[in-house]
Amino acid sequence: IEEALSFEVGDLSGSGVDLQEPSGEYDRLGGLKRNNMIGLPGLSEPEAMRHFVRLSQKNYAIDMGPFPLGSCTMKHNPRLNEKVARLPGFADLHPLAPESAAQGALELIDTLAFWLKELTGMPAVAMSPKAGAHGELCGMMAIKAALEARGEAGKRVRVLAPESAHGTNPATAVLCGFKVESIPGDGTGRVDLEALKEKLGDDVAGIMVTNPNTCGLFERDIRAIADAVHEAGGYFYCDGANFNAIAGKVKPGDLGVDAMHINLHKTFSTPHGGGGPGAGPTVLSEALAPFAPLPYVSLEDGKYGLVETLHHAEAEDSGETLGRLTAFHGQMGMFTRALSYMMSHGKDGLKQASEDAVLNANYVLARLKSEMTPSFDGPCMHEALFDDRFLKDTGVETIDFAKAMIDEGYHPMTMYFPLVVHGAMLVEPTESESKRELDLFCDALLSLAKRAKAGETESFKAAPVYAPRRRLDETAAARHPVLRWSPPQKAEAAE
Amino acid sequence: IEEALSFEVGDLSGSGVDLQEPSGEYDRLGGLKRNNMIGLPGLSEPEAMRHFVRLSQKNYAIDMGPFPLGSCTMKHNPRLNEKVARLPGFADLHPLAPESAAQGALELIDTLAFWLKELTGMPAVAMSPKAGAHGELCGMMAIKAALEARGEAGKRVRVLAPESAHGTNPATAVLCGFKVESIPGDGTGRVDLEALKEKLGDDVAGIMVTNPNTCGLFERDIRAIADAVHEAGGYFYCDGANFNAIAGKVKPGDLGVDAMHINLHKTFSTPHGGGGPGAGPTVLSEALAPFAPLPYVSLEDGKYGLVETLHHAEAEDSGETLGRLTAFHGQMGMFTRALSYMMSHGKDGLKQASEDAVLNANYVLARLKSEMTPSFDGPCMHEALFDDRFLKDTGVETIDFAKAMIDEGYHPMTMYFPLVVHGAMLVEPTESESKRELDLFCDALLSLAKRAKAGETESFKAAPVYAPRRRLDETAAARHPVLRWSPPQKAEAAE
Amino acid sequence: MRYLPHNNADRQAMLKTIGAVDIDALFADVPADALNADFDLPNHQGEMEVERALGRLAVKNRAASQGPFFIGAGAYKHHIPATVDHVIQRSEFLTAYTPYQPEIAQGTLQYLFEFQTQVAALMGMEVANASMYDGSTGCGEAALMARRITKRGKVLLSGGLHPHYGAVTRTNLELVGAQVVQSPMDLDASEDIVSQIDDDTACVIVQTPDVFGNVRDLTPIAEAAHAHGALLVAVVTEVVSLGALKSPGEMGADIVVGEGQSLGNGLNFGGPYVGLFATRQKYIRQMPGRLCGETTDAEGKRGFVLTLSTREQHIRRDKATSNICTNSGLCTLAFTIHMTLLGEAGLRKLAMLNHEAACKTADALAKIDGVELLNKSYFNEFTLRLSKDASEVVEKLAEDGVLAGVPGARLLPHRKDARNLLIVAATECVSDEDIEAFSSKLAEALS
Amino acid sequence: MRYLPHNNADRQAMLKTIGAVDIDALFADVPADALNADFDLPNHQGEMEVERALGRLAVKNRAASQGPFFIGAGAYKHHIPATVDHVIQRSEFLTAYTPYQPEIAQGTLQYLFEFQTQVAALMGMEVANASMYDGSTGCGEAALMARRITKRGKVLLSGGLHPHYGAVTRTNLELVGAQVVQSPMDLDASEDIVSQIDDDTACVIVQTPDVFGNVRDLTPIAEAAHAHGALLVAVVTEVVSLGALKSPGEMGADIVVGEGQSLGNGLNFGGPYVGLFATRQKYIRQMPGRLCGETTDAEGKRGFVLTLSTREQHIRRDKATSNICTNSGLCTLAFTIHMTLLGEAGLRKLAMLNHEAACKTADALAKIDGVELLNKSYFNEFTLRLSKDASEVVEKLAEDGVLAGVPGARLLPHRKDARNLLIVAATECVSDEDIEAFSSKLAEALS
Repeated sequence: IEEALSFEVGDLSGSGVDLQEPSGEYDRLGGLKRNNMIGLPGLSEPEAMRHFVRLSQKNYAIDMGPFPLGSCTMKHNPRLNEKVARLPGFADLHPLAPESAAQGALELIDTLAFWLKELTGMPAVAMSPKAGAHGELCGMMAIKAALEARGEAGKRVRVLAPESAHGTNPATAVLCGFKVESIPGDGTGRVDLEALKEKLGDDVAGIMVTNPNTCGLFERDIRAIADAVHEAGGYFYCDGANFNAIAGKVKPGDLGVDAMHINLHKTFSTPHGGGGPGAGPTVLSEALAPFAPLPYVSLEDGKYGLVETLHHAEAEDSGETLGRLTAFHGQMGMFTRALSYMMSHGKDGLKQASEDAVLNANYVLARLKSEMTPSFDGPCMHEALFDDRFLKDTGVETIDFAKAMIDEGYHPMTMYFPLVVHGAMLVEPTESESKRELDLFCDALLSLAKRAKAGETESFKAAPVYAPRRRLDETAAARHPVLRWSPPQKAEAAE
Repeated sequence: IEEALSFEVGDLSGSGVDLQEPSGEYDRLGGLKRNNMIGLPGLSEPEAMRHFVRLSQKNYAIDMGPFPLGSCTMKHNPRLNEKVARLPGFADLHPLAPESAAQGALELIDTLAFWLKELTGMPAVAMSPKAGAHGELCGMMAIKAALEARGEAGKRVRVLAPESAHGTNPATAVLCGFKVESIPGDGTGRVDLEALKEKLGDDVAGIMVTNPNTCGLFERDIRAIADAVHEAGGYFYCDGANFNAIAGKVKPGDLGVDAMHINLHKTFSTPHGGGGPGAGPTVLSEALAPFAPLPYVSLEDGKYGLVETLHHAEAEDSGETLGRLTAFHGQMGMFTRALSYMMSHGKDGLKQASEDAVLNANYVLARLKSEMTPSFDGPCMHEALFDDRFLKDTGVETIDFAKAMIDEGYHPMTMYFPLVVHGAMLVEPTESESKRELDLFCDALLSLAKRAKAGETESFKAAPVYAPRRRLDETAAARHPVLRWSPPQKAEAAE
Repeated sequence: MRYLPHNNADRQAMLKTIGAVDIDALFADVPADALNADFDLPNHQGEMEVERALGRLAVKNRAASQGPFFIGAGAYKHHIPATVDHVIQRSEFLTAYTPYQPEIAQGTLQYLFEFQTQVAALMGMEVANASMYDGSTGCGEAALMARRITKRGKVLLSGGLHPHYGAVTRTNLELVGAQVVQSPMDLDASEDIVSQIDDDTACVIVQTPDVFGNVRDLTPIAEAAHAHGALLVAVVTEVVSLGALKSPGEMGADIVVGEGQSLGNGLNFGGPYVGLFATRQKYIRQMPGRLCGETTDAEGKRGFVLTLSTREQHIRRDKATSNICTNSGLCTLAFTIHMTLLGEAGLRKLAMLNHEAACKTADALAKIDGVELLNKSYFNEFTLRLSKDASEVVEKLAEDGVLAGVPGARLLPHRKDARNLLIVAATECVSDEDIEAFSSKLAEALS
Repeated sequence: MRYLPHNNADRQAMLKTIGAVDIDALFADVPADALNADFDLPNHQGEMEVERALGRLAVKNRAASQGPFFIGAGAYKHHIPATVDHVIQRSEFLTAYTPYQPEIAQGTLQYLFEFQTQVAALMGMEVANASMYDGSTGCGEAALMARRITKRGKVLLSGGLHPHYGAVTRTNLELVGAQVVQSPMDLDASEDIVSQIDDDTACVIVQTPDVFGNVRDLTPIAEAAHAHGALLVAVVTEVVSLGALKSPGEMGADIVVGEGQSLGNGLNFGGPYVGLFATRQKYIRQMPGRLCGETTDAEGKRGFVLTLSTREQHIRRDKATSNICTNSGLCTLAFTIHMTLLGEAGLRKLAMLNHEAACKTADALAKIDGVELLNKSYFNEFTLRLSKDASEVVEKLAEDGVLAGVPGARLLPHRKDARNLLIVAATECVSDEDIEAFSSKLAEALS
């Protein structure tokens, strides 16, 4: 069943909200009262409810089945977290309420900060970044601020990042005014340490490395990498997108990291919600801690406070802050959920979760390797990387294989990333999948691989068939962008 | 995708709830500690969530589209009502909490009672009946108690009910020890007043009439009926299932009713929830009010109280009560929702809702009469009744026509009820449907009717095709009832 | 009005299609003087206004989670996983109707089938129905069913049966002229109900744990009943107890009714709850209420349908086994989800945590001067005899923020010897601090 | 642990399939001394325990709905229909990922398309993106975008711009060496920002209503900017104001950024919120953030996809228009539902109710000795000069249960002349009793 746009259903006089009639007595709007129509219809509540419920039914979601998106950590979202985040004391609290009226919120932020610092083995954390990429920005800004404090900001303009890096890494570095240079791989899916060393120099601000990396592997030489960079006077930014493989198991601080963002919406299960909101608190080493952004929580005589402005920070003797990243104090709604998740797991549960995540990925790797082609040897961390060699000469491409998974009832894995592998398929089951679900999933993929090899190319090209839509024309969408609904032309209206 | 039973997924050692370990120090269980297995597996939270979400996706519901079930009043369920019912002061309140700790709940019951009495024009209401049929029981019990008080219970053993009555009516009368006798119709879908009068006598306890009746018509002679019954010394029980046509528009008390249950889950929109819970408060006339069941709410010096026991009732000089219908005070959770619904509508909104409900049914009647066969002439109330004459000689039966609606994306209407019409189809759109939805619905039905007449019988017999299941074998289910899952036989387990 | 989709232009257009001059033309059959009545009621209000008004009422009540809480007697405060309430609010469950169209109601039907399986397993019975309104109405229906099966007139009620359950059952039975014999209040499960069973007895109704908290061995009662051709109806008002105790089925019960509120359902000031009803396979055609059964569809796939509806009022009318129609659909879902999450491993743990909490509470309270513990056995509830009127003590403690239990006089106002009784329940929600608060306030009140 | 489906037998079986001796064999690449680190953290806890612990923190805060409430300055307390929160909690929305697989994400994509349409219409612009983190980060991105379009270095910040927005923008711009000119605090919208625009100016950033509540006419600023080849970036922190006020697009803005929290989203102590970002069609390839576009599928049916991803980091990497990846998906849904329910008829009413509440509040407060209203125009927020230090007054009133507004020193601590300023907001949630309570407590505090 097709679902019309809300604009095609309602009319401009309708409304699904009952409000009292304004008296009409007041107009202190400075002569700027709106005198045109906005053009937005209102739907009655039953119409609106159906509209959005029907829309929802066109989505796939974790609660429906596996969502094996490598690098995205789509795990179970406990409803306890939703419940506590909606407690009026959190959900209905104004960011500029007096500190005396927000002691519980500040304590919560401080408690979550403690967990994050302890789990990463880092001495400081910036809580305000709004998402992973924002956390990267925070970390790289801190590096820039540290370089400025050393008087080297003008000189150290290069940032190194592996070929396999997330796109956000180079984009972030550029936003900070750095130039990005690629570090080649070593053929086993890891950074080539020697090649890295060659690129180091006194014009290098630092490196950005994901660990476990985007090939699903742990960087064996991580300490040597960190040491080399530090020796060259640079800083080590670690992309924390894959923290789910090691949380509760390994402290990144033990590996020489200077800054790392933490995707609360990945590792700590705050819901992705169709693309956000996320939250990207960023832990910082001793070297970078003084440059943490505003605001931050303070604790004095058992009372929590907020240091919100440079003026205030200077008064507190910490005036080196890189500044403000967002209007208020970060993604409080996500903090509540993440802390609820962490407390529920505890250190034993987080360790077990990381182990199960790695176990599940290796189980998928082991079960699929007979028909599909793993890109690298040996065990993986929490995601298993395959390339398209097993599809060679079948006419089926990675995208076709992925779309065929939809017809089997699954969300496709991450495709064509990382770029270092041809036709990459990155499978991250997470710890939320039971053995039974994994077996069904592997059976389905093995059967697809066999069908591809057996020459059923047509059906792959046609997939998906059992979805609300067949393949969509993305080229046309980009060529002639239609980014909003417009009322039908008068000609049509006059029909 | 098939969804296994939960028992086929989990294992007996699993659990999706983290509880502290019991110390094992205590056993004061009188030697009756359980020493066998129960046989119920536990699912982890992600497994359980998926199980139930996937199951839900096999259901049709109001939030997805029209649910035109005559006699069932499937209308929009506002989420405000769900929200207020979950306020801790209501949802987390014990029925035996001291009255001082439940003043708000008692006030709410009293307020809802006021609304119900005012809307029906009746002087009293029994709040504790748990559903419509329970409310009928309450009303008929009150009649029996009144007859007993008059010393006529042994004599007045007959209850009259129209042929078109809901099945609950005769079942209820029998539960009260009455004999049920049918009143014939007058050919226009209404009670035959003369035939009724003939059946009246001093052995008649009363009548049970639905008004608007199950043919979707208002009993024109309602006052004459009431007068005749009263004159004969009987009482008039009105089945309130169809109150949605007249709430806020007509007071049943003005028509001579002695007792009427009110389906809060129909007229006042508490959700049906797949078959309950309902709530069936029952309004009573002056004549029946003294016999109202326990408990009831009292108000003295601004403090609310509960009269819970006969002992207490006697002390309050109202010892004629028919007794207790349920352990506690009725469906409080439904009361909150219903009052929220009533306050949201107000008297103006309730009137408008009834008018829109009747308007919608008549619109459907008007639009469909070209292809389908209305059973009676003239306008209907809030539901439109068709019979299967338009399917004559097509080979398509009412059930086939209804199942074909599923493939069009609609829930079927009520079928084969009322029994007085051949192959009945009773369509109740309710006031929640917009003109746009009704037009789409009517278009679909007109097209189906045309297809049936065009001889596409096969496709009707095969319907539904676009549903989680094809037609199910109900005969086999009844012949060899399998009412629970059993573990696989050992033979299978040993495979 | 936000819930009504039409605007006036829609209404006019529709009236035109219908051919009616105005809306009241459609109400022509209503006596003119009764049409468009006046109502002493307010007009419509916005969501914010309604929410505020009802919120003001809500805060006049004391929620169980607001402080130390020890009330039970047929309704229990347990922790319900957040998943339960989330799932039951899904549109597809919340806004569905009774699954009369099984092809598009497999979600509801499958959970009903799972519910029936869970209830039967917990009760140690062969089959269970898809729920009753609550435990008390189930109890009444069980007595009627026993009469149908045995074709006998007399029903014995144990002195440990919840008085409200007894009252409901009496109300039901007296209507049809049955004889109800109520045993006197039985504080310590010492009644001799066995000797009252005779060849006119349709059934004997016994609760375990009983209303005073005593754990009852039903085996001898079942044997005696069966020896006389009577049935044993067992009543369980705290379903969590079944994680720790022998099931009624093991002890020979023929019909088991229970209150399922403890699993998945809130206290809700007494409703909606969920009545559990289980029996032997041989009695299924005499059972009241809906039943969900397994079958196959036209393609041979497993599916579920409502079945044996020939017992039900909408088919059988005046010959039906019961007049019940709507049951407790959504509450059964809540029960099923909670039970599915617990599993038997979780339920056993939960039951023992309840038992521990009760034992600790009893030990702490029994030390107080003026308190006597009457139970030899109990699960999560027990009865105290206080040195003062229990109703007054309860009121006093409520002022102090402790909801202390149910005073005997509330359930048994006609028994003077019940005035000093206090029925106390303790669940997994009770903390050591709660027990400490209760003890110290009770000691104060009694001193 | 309740979230982990495996039992130990599963784990052993899986390790066997993998061919690993134990789990740590899979972590062989981790330096041995870093593996299995110690953590000074507690073990796992049950749902009840976690809920209680966080509940104890929650009640240490004062919720906006607990009493008279007048705080604004970039985040506003509005009534949100219950439908909104219900729908956004549906599994299909809540637990979905970014809609990179459009065939099974049409639900998300269609509401993003509806969101973009709503935002563009409200702002009076041609196009909008699928959201930014919040208004302030959107403001920073707008400045960067203006630099890309004009290839100029200087950015002018109005003295009425929310100081936090200014700070965020400065942090962003200074990194890339841009010149930021901040106009001084402008209490009554009398600044002459027009004369500062020159041929080096990339853009001028002006907020309306500004942080002190003044309604600003952007037309002359837009004209001056355009005359110099610069862009006007308009900032709207209270989206409800657009129901009453001329849109920035009508007044000539080139980029409009806004905070969308007021529609559908709670206060949440500052996040998550939803950044609105709208511009002219001609600039779409310079826009940051996700965009959803209409297209057709292989069968010709209308469908929606994420589009123009060649601007984005995951395709364009170091040449991207922004590093943004995750945006505010679920918050945009909440916005879209609330806006869909309101419709423009509802939004206009809501806006005027806000304006009325503010006018009434201002009238009541302005009567008090020691209170001076500074605004000539305002929507639902205005600024007072008090006869005392506003921070102290706010603390005093908080003790009395009135959350009175934002003291000037909190936003502008370096300005001594801001110390007595109080920024007061009033929405539809403010009742006459709230105003009365505020007035009387304020009069008391100032006397």
